[in-house]
Amino acid sequence: MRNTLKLLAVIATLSASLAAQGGSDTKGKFFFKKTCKSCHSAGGNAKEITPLSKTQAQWKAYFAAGKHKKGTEKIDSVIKPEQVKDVQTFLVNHASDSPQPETCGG
Amino acid sequence: MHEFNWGLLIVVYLFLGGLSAGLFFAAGLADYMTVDDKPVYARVARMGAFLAPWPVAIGSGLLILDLGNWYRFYKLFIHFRWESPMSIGSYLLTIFTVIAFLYLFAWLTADERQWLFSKVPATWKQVHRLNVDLSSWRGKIAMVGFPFSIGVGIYTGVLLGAVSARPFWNTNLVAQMFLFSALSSGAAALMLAMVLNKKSPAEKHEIKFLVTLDVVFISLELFIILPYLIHGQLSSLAVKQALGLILGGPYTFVFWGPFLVMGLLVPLAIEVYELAPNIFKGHEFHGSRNLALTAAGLVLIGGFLLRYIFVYAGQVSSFHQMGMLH
Amino acid sequence: MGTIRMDRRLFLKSAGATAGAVAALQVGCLKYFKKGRSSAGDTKEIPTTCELCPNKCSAIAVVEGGFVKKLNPNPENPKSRDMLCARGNAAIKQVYDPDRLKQPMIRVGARGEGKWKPVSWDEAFDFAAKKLSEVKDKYGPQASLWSSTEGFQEVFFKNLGLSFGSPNLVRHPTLCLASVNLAYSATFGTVPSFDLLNSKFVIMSGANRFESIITPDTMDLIGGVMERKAKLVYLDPRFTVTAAKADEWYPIKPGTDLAFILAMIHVIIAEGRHSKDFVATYTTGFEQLAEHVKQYTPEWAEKETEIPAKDIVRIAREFADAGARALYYAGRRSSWYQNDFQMRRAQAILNAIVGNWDQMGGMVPNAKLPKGEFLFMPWDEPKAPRVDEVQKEFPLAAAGDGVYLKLRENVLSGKPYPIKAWMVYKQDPMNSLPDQAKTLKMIEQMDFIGVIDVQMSDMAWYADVVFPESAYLERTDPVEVMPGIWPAVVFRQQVVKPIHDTKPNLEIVQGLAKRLGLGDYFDYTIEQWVEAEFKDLPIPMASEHMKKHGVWAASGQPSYGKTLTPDHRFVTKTGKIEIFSERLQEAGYDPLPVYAAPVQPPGDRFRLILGRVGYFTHANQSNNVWLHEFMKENDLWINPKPAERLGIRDGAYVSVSSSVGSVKLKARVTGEIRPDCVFMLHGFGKKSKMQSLVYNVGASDAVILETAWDKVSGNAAFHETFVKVANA
Amino acid sequence: MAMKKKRYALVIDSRKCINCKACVVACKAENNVPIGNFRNRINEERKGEYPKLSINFEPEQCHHCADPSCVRVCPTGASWQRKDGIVLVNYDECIGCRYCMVACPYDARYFNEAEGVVDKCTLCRHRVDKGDIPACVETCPSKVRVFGDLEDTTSRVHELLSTRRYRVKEPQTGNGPQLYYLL
Repeated sequence: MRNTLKLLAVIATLSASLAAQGGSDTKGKFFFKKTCKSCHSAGGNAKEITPLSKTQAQWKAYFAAGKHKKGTEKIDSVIKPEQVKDVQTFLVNHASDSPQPETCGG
Repeated sequence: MHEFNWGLLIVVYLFLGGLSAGLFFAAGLADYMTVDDKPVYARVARMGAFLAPWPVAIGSGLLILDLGNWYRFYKLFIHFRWESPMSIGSYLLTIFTVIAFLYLFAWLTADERQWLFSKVPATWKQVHRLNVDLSSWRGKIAMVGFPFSIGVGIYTGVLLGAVSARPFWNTNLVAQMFLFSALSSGAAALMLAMVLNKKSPAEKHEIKFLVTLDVVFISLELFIILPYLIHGQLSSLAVKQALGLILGGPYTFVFWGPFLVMGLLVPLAIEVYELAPNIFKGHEFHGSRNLALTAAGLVLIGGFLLRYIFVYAGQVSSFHQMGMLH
Repeated sequence: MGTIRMDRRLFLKSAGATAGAVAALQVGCLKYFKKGRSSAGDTKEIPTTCELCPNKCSAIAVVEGGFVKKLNPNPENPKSRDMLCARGNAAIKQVYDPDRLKQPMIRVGARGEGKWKPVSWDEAFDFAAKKLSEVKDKYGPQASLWSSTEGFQEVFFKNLGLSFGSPNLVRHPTLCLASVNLAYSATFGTVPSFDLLNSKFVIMSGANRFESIITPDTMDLIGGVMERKAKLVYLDPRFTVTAAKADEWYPIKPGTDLAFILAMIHVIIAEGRHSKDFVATYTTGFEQLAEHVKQYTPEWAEKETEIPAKDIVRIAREFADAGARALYYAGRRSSWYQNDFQMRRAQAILNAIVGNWDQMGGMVPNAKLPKGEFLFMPWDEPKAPRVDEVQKEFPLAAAGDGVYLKLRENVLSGKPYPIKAWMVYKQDPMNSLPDQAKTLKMIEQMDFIGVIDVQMSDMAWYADVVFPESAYLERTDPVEVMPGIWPAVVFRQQVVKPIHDTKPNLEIVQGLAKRLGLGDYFDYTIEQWVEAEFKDLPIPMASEHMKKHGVWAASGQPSYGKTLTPDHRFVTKTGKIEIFSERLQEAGYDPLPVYAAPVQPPGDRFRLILGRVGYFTHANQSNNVWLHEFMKENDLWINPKPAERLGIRDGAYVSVSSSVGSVKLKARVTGEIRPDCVFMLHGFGKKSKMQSLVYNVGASDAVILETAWDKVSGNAAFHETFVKVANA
Repeated sequence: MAMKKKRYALVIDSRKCINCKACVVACKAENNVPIGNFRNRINEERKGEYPKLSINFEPEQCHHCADPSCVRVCPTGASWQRKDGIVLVNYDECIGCRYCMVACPYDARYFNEAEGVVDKCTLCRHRVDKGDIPACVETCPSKVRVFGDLEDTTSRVHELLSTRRYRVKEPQTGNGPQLYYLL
């Protein structure tokens, strides 16, 4: 709980400036896991989603449309508007056709 | 590189044990040799008796020091393991050493005994009771001691020869070789002592006796070494390969040069040269002191080298075909 | 330096010895000595995970009276095949090594002089934080370099670097297998496992799996080959243990493996032996390949490789006939030449066209297991571009790993910007990078160097402050999922309490973070981290299970062929297996492997080839007293022919020099190497006096290796150095 | 309770040995073997000339012979043999004469300098008596060694020796070695 509070404080001050620029992979991963995965995971309320679920182009198109739940609601009603860019960055970076060569460990 | 489990101390010990056996044997023999019922070699016997116990005593001390746990040597005497040459040898060696000291004691003059017991505190009454004249027992002690001296001489060879794991040792001839080498070393050491004794220089007939004895022992030793080599060549591959150690290996030089030529053939030649004119042509025995000293010294070195070669080469020899890398 | 020698034997003896007469003392010792052989009452068995190589075998530590007595293999982990290698067994000595780092130390003499002042952890943290902050204030956070090698706790170190604001994390892959990873990723979108347990025909080159490292691949293959279930063809300029056990060994001309592979592809396609259905369904670019390899005939390859054309043809046929159960083995640490990526690509393509993908006995994409994640507070992405310019110079490489040699060049030139602080975790750039003189220069220009390690590596020897890390047997680490044909989860838990004043890496990172104002990003304990990871594991009572067993493996037979559905999308640009790679073409590389003959050493020189032996493998283990017994110094293998020409005798010292350095070591004149190469083993000739067994003994290959790298992956090319050999 | 007779032995498939030394280090740890001494080893044989070459490896340790010469020559009975065939040293009785080392055809024994006694492979009797297998057998990556009871007709060693060809080393010494090398 303490963590989360601190976190929110820091995020609030930083996110505005970052969202304007490219978006943060690290933060995107955090928000994706925190927000999206709470439903979109195996055994969750919604279909499991990973970055590999779509290609880079598909993710870009998805975020351009900005719709969630088959278009019934806007994406920034689920993810905080200032976090959308980060999540998009993360998902695109790790999409099913992303040139992400495997590495060793870490 | 092969690790030597037994080193120089064992070589020295085997040599000294054999030396004592040889000294005792020669001394006893001299005691028995009489001309017209007169003990003509009594001085030789007395010298031998005086020398005989010491090498084996020192050798046994070295052996004990060489043990990993010297203070446990007593364990040798609370077990008897008839399959173990070392177990049998320990008893043999102990009995022999006691006999050798007893024999020495029997050769002491009354004055010498008095001097010896004067060193013992007067209060040690029990010890003073041992101050008895055993001179009449000399012959009997020698008789009892003969088999033990032979036993010790053979034992130093059996200790190695009984090891089936070492093809270099594992022939029946090693025991005899060591025995005759021991006897010849004893005779040579006695000769050395007699000749070097400035107070009462050795007489020619005494030197002749010892030279004769030595010629016999060296010849016997040679007649064992020859079949050892031939036998080895005709034996199984492992024995043949083991003999390679002295026939084209690390011990070849020391075997053929210092040991066989210098330690056996040269002293034999000297001794034959001294003896032959006397025996075959009836000339007076030369009795050259210098030649006797040279021959005796060389025989002793040869005796030592034989044990050195056998202890070291034997440990290198193995049935193993593959390298010994860890 | 006042250090207590905590040798295990010594401790046991002093514990067993009581005062008294000499004999009594000896008897007392002997009593203990005997007791040491039977189990004492307080024996505990704690499962853990080996750290001495990347394989991460499961072990059970036998702890007696607080001491690790023995490590036994844990049969529950299929990936460790119920074994521990020599190194795994010797890990005990890592803990009780008298040379170990036992407390934090700050350098007081000149760098490399070896004068140290033992300090408290607070002093060490304060010192390092001050220095790092100075660099940050003066040059910006990107002026710090964070280099590390894989390990369960590496994540904390990387996160410290990132949260500090530096993009300059540089990891080991470009000194290791980045070229393999990139080549297989470029072709299949992933790096598969090789099902050697079930393969029927294996070709191996650029790897020495029976000798250099002992992993499941080693065991699977030796079993298969020796029980005549598999055939092994092996290419190596040196007669290794693998060569000795192989069915066929070819002393290939170094650097020509690509010619051999291309000729094989030529034969297979020319004779129509490729798997036509598979190629049609799952791959793209086969036609271009067929056209491309027409030039690469076996007769041409014979001239390049010195392998007879008839053998190439026969091997190609046998390989294709084994089809799904044929494997061209990818290798492990495998970066040898400047064309390494393309050579590995050719292997991948060869594997693809015989249709061994996702087949029993073929290449199998790794099955994974879900694992929970501890969500820590994220930081801002570092703003500066990487100093090694990976995105520009190596657009396809794994940017997060960096390209080590290019990075060193840029650091030395100060472009595009200066690097002034260097933090190192679990890595020894002094020995793992070629051209040690350059690394030393790089060290010299640092304002600050901090090293976290278990022992005083050569890198630590040149540091300003060393942070002693607890050995793996003294730590609890993050949970690791080991993907593979038989995926497993492994857990490394503390077996004994640290015996010296050491800390696990997380606590070292936290100590630094706190003083750098980054404490909030590391506000958790290892227990919290681990419990979060246990959460999503597919194991009932995961936490309890992992603590009790140390490992969990998916049971049952592996399911092959999961990706063999026509709608399966490979993680590539086209979604297919890319024989012809548009992505490579776009990046300016050859889209299909093009052969270029390697430069040959001039008359009086030899190509220096390197290798490892399984009981060391990595340079950080040659100082282990139990392993050191097997090899006390390394030597230079040289063929009798050139040795005779040069008058070099077996066992005599020779000097070996390249354009960057010269070393002295013993010659080993042996027919077990080609006449145009010389060989030496990695891991000797240490500069650190706290590597006392190997300090200044033998030679370090790093001194004479020249800087060269693979063009695509940036992977260091370790066989591109020509040396002169002469009697020393 | 009458125990069934046991006869422990090792069957060794040398072809699978890659000289990785895991067995040597495992033994060192398990039995606290001093630095410089070894209870087991891997013999190495390299032959031929470039490029016709061969290397053979052969793990070796105490053969736990049927009629062990080390036991025979021991003057104090410190070297002894259990009924199940395991040859051992009674450290309290050993005087350190090293006769057994000289007498072992396999050089399987070493002298423990610190303790002044001879020591050797115990076939990990403390593990075996608990029903475990020796450390060298357990840790071996390529499973070169198979441990078992020859008297047990269901054991793997029995099966291997019934169905495969094998040899023992230096049988001519009369020791009756019980390390069986598969051919």
